[in-house]
Amino acid sequence: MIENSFNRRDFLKVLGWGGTAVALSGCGNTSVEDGKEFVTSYSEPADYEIPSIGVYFNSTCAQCDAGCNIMGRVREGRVLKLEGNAGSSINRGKMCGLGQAGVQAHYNPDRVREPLLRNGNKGETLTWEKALSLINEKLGGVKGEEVAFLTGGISGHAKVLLNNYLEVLGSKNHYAYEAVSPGVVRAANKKAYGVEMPRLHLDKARVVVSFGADFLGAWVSPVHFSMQYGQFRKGSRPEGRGVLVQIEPKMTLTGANADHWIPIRPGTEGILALGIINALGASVPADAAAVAKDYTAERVSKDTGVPAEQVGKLAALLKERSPSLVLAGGAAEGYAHGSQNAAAIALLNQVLGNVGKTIDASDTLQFTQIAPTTGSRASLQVLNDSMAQGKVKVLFSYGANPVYTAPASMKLVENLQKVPFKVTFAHYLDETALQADLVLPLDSALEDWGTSVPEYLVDAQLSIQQPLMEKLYPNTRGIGDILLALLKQRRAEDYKAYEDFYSYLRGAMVQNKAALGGAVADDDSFWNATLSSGIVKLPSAAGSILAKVSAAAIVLPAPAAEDASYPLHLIPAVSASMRDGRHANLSWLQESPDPLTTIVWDSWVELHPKTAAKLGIVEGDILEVTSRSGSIKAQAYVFPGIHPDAISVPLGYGHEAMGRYAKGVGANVFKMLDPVMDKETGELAINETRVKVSKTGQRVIVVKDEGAAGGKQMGRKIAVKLSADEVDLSEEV
Amino acid sequence: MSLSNLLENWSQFRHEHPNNDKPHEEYKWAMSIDLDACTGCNTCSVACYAENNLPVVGKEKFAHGQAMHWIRIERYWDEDDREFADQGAQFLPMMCQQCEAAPCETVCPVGATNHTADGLNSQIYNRCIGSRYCSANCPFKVRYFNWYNYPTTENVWPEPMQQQLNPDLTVRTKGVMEKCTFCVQRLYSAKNNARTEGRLVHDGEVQTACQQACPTNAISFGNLVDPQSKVAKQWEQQKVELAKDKQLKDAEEGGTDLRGYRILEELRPYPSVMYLERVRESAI
Amino acid sequence: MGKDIREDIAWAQINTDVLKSLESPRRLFWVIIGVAIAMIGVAVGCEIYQYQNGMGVANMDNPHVWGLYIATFIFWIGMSHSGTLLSAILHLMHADWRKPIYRFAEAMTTFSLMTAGLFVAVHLGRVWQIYYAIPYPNERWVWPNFQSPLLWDAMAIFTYLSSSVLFLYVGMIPDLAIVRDNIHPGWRKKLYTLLSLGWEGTDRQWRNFRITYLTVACFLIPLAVSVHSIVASDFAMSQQPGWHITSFPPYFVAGALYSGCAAIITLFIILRYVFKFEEYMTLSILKKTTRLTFAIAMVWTYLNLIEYATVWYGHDQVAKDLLIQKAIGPYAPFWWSMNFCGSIVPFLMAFKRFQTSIPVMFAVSLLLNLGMWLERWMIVAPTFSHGYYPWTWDHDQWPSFVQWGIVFGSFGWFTLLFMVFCKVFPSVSMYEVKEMVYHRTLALKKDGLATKGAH
Amino acid sequence: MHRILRLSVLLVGMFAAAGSYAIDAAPSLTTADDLGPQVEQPIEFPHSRHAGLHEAADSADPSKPAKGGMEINCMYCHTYARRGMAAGIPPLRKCIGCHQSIESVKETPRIKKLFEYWETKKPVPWKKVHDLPDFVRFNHERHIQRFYFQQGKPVQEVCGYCHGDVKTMTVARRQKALSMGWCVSCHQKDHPVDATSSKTSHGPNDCFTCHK
Amino acid sequence: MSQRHLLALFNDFDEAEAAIAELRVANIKGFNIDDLILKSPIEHPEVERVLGDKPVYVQWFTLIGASLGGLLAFTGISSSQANFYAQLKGGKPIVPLPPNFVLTYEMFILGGVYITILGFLICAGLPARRSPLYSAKVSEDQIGILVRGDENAVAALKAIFSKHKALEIQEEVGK
Repeated sequence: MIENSFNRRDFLKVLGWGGTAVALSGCGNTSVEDGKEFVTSYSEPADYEIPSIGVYFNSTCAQCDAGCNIMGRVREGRVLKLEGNAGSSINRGKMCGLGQAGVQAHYNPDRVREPLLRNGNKGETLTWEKALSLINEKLGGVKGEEVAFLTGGISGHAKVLLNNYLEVLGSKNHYAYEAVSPGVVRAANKKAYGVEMPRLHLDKARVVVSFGADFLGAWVSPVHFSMQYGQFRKGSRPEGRGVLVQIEPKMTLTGANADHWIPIRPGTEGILALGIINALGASVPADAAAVAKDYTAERVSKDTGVPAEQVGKLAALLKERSPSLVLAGGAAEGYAHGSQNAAAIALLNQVLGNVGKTIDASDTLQFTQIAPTTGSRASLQVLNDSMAQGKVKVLFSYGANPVYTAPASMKLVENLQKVPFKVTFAHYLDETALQADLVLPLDSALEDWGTSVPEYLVDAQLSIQQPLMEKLYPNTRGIGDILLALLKQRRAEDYKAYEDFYSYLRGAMVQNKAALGGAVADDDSFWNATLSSGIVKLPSAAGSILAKVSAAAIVLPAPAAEDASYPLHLIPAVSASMRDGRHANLSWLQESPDPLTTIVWDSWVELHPKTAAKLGIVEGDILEVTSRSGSIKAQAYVFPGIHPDAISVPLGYGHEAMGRYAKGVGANVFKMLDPVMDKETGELAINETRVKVSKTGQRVIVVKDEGAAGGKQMGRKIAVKLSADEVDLSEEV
Repeated sequence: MSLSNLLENWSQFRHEHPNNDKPHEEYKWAMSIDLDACTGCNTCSVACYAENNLPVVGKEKFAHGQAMHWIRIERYWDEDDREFADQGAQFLPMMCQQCEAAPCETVCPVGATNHTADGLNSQIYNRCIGSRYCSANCPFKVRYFNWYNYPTTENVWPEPMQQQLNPDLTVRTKGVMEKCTFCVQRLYSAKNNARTEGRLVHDGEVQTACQQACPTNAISFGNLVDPQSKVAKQWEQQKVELAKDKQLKDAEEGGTDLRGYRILEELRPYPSVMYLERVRESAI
Repeated sequence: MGKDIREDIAWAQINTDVLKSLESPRRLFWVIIGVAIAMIGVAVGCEIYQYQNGMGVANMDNPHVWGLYIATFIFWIGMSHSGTLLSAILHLMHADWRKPIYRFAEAMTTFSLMTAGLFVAVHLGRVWQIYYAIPYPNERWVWPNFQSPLLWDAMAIFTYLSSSVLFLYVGMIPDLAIVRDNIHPGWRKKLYTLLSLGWEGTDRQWRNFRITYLTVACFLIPLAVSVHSIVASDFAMSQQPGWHITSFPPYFVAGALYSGCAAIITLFIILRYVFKFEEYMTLSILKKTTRLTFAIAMVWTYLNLIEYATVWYGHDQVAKDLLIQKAIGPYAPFWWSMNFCGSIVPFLMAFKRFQTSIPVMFAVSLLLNLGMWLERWMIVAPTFSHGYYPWTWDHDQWPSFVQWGIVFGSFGWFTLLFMVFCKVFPSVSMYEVKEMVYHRTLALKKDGLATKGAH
Repeated sequence: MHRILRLSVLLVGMFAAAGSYAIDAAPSLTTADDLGPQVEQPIEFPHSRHAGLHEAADSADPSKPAKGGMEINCMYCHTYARRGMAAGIPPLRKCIGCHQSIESVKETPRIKKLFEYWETKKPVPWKKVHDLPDFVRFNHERHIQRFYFQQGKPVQEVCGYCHGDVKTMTVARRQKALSMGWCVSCHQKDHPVDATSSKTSHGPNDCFTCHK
Repeated sequence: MSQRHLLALFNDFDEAEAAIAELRVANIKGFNIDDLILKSPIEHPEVERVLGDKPVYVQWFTLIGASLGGLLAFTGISSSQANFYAQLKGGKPIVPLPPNFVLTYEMFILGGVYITILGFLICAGLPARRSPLYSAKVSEDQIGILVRGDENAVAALKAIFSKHKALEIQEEVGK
C-alpha cells in the first residue's frame, strides 16, 4: 500500500486545503466561480492518491489506554474521520465516541503550538534547541534519584526510550499515574488468578454478574467488551441470549443495559458476593463455604439492602446457567476494603468454576521492555510525598494531569512548588502545564509515530501509530523525538544512527523482523506491510491462569456505620466520554449527552427521588455538596438509578484551564475526595468520601436532551421491550 | 413535449409510491436496529458529527432545543412507578426514518425534500427556503433547522477545526433544514464504484457512519431489494413489510414471538427503519 | 335606537361631508399616523436583526419551528374576510345599511392581506430565496411543489388580494369622479382625473357597472371562503395532533368573519370620530353590525366546541393529550382567555343598551380581536410543544422580543396603510349613500301618498 | 358587439400563448457560449500546443499555416478524470516526465518556471477554472465512463461538451454556462446507452445525484 | 348641417323621466333618440328603462375568463409537474389531482375576476374621453340629459326640456 517512507510523508504535501474552502463556504457560494480557489495539486503523488477519493491509513487510537486499532480517512492531505481497523482483534473495525473525537484532539484550536518557558506568570516562547539545552543544563547539577518522570500508562518504544533515558540519568523514579485506573482489581486479580488483567469472555458466558464494572462505558477496554456484549446478547449463539446482572450503588451505562440492576448499599459488594456463595449451598468447596457460612440471606440483605429472595434468585440463576462470569469493577474496589471486596468476588468466580472457562490468561509477551506499564493512583501518592520532602529537583510530566485529578487534600500544587524545575510535555495548557517551568508542545496522536501494547491483550500484538497527515504546527514534536533528542544529549554515540524517532522505530522493528513474523520479507516490504496493517503480532507464550483465592484471607468489615454529619456516600462517576477529564476540551464530547441523564455541557448531582424528596430538592436546584475535604456546587438531577444512601457526580468536569470548551464547565469532583486509601494497595479509595448536600437556593433549567416528558413514552409505542420468555431468539439473523 | 407527454404517460404520472408500487429497481436502503444490543453509548451520534459536518451549538443553544444531532439517543424509563429502575433503561437511537410515504415531502413549498429512486428522503439544502413546514409535519421530529449561521459562529469550527470538515457534503448555512441522509455521500460513491465495475453494491460494501462505529453491531444497514443482504433477511425474518401500517406481529392476538416493529407505523409514513424490541430476562 | 341617516339630507351635503375627510381630519389622525410609523420602526429593526443573525434570535427551536409569525399571519388573513362579507354578501342581500361602511371594510380587507403577506416573508429562514416558491418558467427547470398547502396559500392570497383591490377600485370609480369634480385644481385633481377614468355617470357606464359589480361580488364570496379554508388546510392537511381536524376549514372561516367584524366595529368607531362621520356611521348601523358580529360569534363558539367534542369523543389519544395539555399545560392561561374572549365576552353584545354604547363596543371589539389572535396562537403553538413524539416535548421556546416586536409592528403597518387610504380616498361611498337616501325618500313618498288618499 | 367578439378572441390568444409558453418554457442553454473570465495561472499552459491539431503547413494554400498541436489525449494528463469525481490537475511529475527529455524548449521561461517548482518539490498552485457551487456534485468518472468508454464518442467531444473547445485555447477558460438549467437540458435528453445499441436513457433526475 | 350638443340638468328625476319619454314619442326632425345620453349621480334603473333596454355583454367576458383560467391552470400545472424535474413524493403520484384542483379553483376565480373587469372597461368604454358637455352637478344631485341634434332641432328640444323644468340647459356647437 505504501512504498517507502519518502512517499509516505510526501503524500501529505498537498497544496492548500481546497476541500476546506469548499466545505466552509457551504451554501454560500451559489454561483459558478472561476479562478477563486486552488486545485488540489500534487508534485509526486503515490498512485493511490486521487483527488476526491479518500485513502485509509491504519494507526492506533491514543484517546484511552485500550489501544484500539483505527484507520483514518485521508483526503487531499487532511485526515477527516477515524474508523475502526477491521483487522484488529481488539475492536474489529469498531470505535467509541471518545475515539471518534480523536480528530478533534488533533485539530483542536487550543493545542500548545510553541515551546513555552515560564517567566513570572507568563510563558514566553523559545526554540526547541534552547528548550532542550535548558533541560540539559538544569539536569546538570542534579543527582539521578532527584529526577522524577511522571507519565500515564505507557508502553511500546516510547517506553523503551523513556527507560533508557531514566537509566542514563541514573533515576529509578518513573511514576505511572492514572486517576481512574482499576488498580485494586489488578492487584486482586494478580492474587486470585496470577495475572493482573485476565482475558474475559462475555461472549462465552451465559450469565454475567458485574459488581460495578462498567465494561460498556469506561472500564478497561470498553469497545472490545461492547463487541463481546453484542455477541453475548445474540439469541442465536449456542449459549442462547446471555443474562446480565449489574450490582452497584449508582447505575452505570452497563447497569442501564442489565436485565436486572440491583442497587446495593455502597461498600457492601463483598458481603453480597459471599452471600451468594452461601446461597449456592452444597456445591461450594469447604473453605469457601466456611467463610461464607455467616453470610445468611437475612444478614446479607440487612447489610447490603438487597432483598433476601433476590440473593436466592441470583444464586439460583448462577447455578442453573453455567458458565457464568463475575466481574469486580470500580464501584466494588473504591473502598478502604476494596481489595477484600475484589477478592470475595474473585472467590465467587472460583466457586462457580468460571476460571479457565470464561476467564483465562492473556499470552505473556517476550519483549517485556515494550509491555505496558499501567498507571495507578498510589504512584502519585509516592511522588507527592517525595516532592513534599523536597527530594525531587527536576520533574518531567507527560500524559497525565495530576494537578487537576489529585484530591485537594494531597496539597499537590504546594508540593510542586518545592520542585525547582518542572517540565511538562503537553497538548494543552492544562492545569499541570500551567504549574510547569517549561512546556514542550507535543504532536497530536494523528501526527506522531509510535507503538503501543494495550494492557488488555486479546492477542499478543503491537499496535503501530503513524502520522495520518502533515503536522499542523511546525513546532510541535512527538514524545519519541523528544526523548531521542534528550538521549542524544547524553549518549550521542549510541543514537547517532537515528536521525529521528521514525528511523529509530523503523530500525528497531526491522532488526527484529524475524521475531515479528517478517523473517522472509526484505526490510522495506516488511516495514510497509507493518504500516499498512497497523498491527504486528508479538512473540508470546500462552499464559496460564490459576484459581487460587484463599477464602480464609477474606475478611470483610461490617458495613460502614451511618455518619450523622455526612450522611451520604459520594460515588464519583466515570463517564464514557469524560473519563478523568483529559478530553474535556473536545466539543463533540461535551455536546454528546450523557447516556443516562442526557445532560450536556455541565456536571450534575444524581439523587434518588426518595433522597430528593427527603431534602426537598427538585431537578435544577443548585446544590452544595460538601465533604470533609472540600465542596462543589452543581445542579441536581433526580434519577431512579441510584441508591438512596448515595449521590453521584461525574468526573472530568470543572477544568480551570485546558481550553475554550473545557474551562469553567461544571465542577471538579476529584478535589473533594477524602484521602482514604485501600488498605492493601494504597490506591485512593474514590468511593469512600462521605458528603452532605444542601440547597443554595438558586435553580436553573437543566440543559439536557430529554424533553419535558422526562423519559416517559406517554403510551406511544416508541421504545418497546418484552420479556425473554415471550420471544424465540434462536432463529434470528 | 409538454401536453402530449402528459397524456401519453398519464398512468405513469398517476403511479403512487409505495402503496401500489412496482418494487424498487436496484436499491432500497433500509436499516434495522436491535434495541437489545444497543447500549446507548452515543458513539453513533459522535460518529455522525464527524461524518456529516454537524455543528456543535454549545450550552446556550442546546438549552433552547437548537441542538443539531441528526441521530439522538433517547433514554426511556419504565412507567410503572417502581422505586428503582431495576430493569435498566431503554435506549433508542432516533434518526430520520427515511419514510417511504414521508409526511415532510408533500408539504415543502419548493420541493426541497423529495423521494429518491432508491428510497431515500432527500433534503436539498440549497433549494430550501426555510419555511420549516417539513419539520412541522414530521411525526418523529428528526429534522433540524439551522437557526444560526454556524460556519461563522464563534467556536463552532474555529481554525483549524474546519479542516476536519468532510468535503463530500455541504456545510449548511443559516436558514436551511437538515436531517439524517443515511450518509448519502457514502452511498453515492459506493454506487459509483459498483457502476464503474458494472455491478450492484453488495451487502456490507457501504456502511453508514453510525453503523460502522456501533461497537455492539446493533445497527445494520443495507439494500432491501437484495435478498442476500442482512437487512433484507432481518426484515423478512421479522415479517415486517415496507408498505404496511400493521405488521404480522401486531396482527395476531397475543402477538407471535417476533420483535420487529416500526415507530408510529399507524400514521402510515412507512418508515425504512425497523427496530427490534429490547429483551429483558424474566428469570431474574 | 340611535338615529339613522336623515333621508332629507341634501346630496350636496353628502359630498361636502365626505370630501371633508380628504381635507381636514381631527388632529388625532396625525397622532395615529405618528404612532403607526414608530411601531413599524420597531418591526423593521427586529426584522433586520433576525435577517442578519438567523431565525434563532426569534427563539424558536426544534421541533417548535413555527411561532407567532404564522399565528399572526392567520390572524391578518382572517381579518380580511369581513370586508368581503359586508361588501359582497350583504350587497347580494341588498342590505342597504352596509352602504356607508362597506368602503372602509373593503380597504381593511386589502390592507390586512398586505400585512399577512409580509409575515410569509418574515417567517422564512431564507427570505432571499423566496423566488424559488414562485411558479414561473425558470432557468433551473424546476417548479415549486404544487402539492404543498403553503403554495395553495400563496396562490389563494394572491388571487384574493388582487381581486379585492380591483373590487375596491371599481366600486370607487363613481366616487373618484365626484372627488375629481369637486377638488380644487392641483396634482391631486390630476390624480383623481386619471383614476376616475373619465367616469360621467352615463347610463351605459352605470349599466355595465351594475353587472360587473354584481359578478365580481359573486366571485369574491367563494373566493373568500376558499382562502381561509386553504389556510386551514395548512394545518388540517398535516398529520399533527390538534391540526389534523376535519372541521378546521369552516372553523377558520367562521373565526375569520368573527375577527373581521370585530375589527370593523373597532375601525368604525375610530373613523367615526377621526373623520367626523357621525352623520353617516350612525349608531343604528353600529347596532346592526354588532348583532351580526354576535351571530357570527355564536357560530364560531359552536364550531370551537365541536372541535373539542370531536377530539374528546374520538379515539385519537394523542390529540386528546394535546387538548388536555392546552387546558392545563404551560399554555393554559392563553387558552382559557382565548375561550373567554371568544365565547363569553360577545354576550355583552346581546344587550340592547350596550349595542349602541360606543365605549363598551370599542372595548368589546378589542377583546374579541385579542381572543381571536390568541385562538390562532393556540392552534399553532401547543401542537409543537406536545406533538406525537414525547422525547421532543416543550423545550424553552417562549417567543423572543424579536417575534413580539414584529407582530407589534404589523399593527402599525396596517394602521398606517389604512389611515392613509382614508385620507386619500373617500372612505364612505357617496353614491351608494345617495342611492340609499333616494330609495328611502321614494318609500316615504309612497306612504305619504297613501295617507293623502286616506282622508 | 363585433368589437367585443374580436377582443375576446384576442384575449383567448393571449392566454393560450402565455399558457403554452409556461408549459414548454425551457431556455435553451445547450448552445450558450458565454466565456468565463480569463484566469491568472502561475504558468500560462498552452493547451493548443498540447492538445491542438497537428498539420503540416499547406504549401499550396498560404491561408493554412502549420498547426503545431500534438493532439495529446485529454486523459493522458488529466488522468484522474476517469478514476474519480474530480478531474484534477496532472501532478508535476507528469509534466517533467516529458519535458526533461524535450531539450528544444528547456530554456523557455515557462519551462524554466516549471523546473523551479520541480526542484523545490512544490506543487504548482493552479487555479480552478471550472468551479461549480459548493453544494453541487459533478462526477467526471461517471460522465467519461458513459460517453467515452460506453458510447465511444471521441474524447475531445466528450470533454468539450462542458469544457468547450479547449484544444484551441492556451490557458483554459470557461465556455459553457455550467448552470443548473444547462446541466438539466442534457440530462433530460435521451442518449444511446452504448455505441451499438439503439436503446437510450437520460441522465438521473433525482436531486441527490447532483446536490450534496 | 352642423350638429349641436345640448345638456339639460334636472333636479327632479321624475321630470327627467318624463322629458325622455316625451323626446321618444315626439319625433323631432334631425334628432334621433339614440343620440340621447343620460347622466346621473346614482345608479338609476327606472330612468334608464325609458331609454329602452340596451344589452350588457360583461357576463360573456366573465364566462370566457373563468373557464380559460381554470383550464389553463389545470393543464399548465399538471404538465409542468410531468415535464420538468418530476418531484417524486413518497405516497403521492407525480401528478396529484386534489392539489391541482385546488389551484384550478383559484385560477378559475382569478381569471373570472380579471377578465370581467377588463370586460367592464371595454363595454363601458372606459377610460373615456370627456364628453363635450358635462356639469359637476351630475356627480352631485342632478340628473343630466345630453342630446345631439341638428341646429333646427335645438329649439324643439329646448322646449321640451324647459317644459319639464330643466334647471339649466347648456348648449354647445358640435363639430
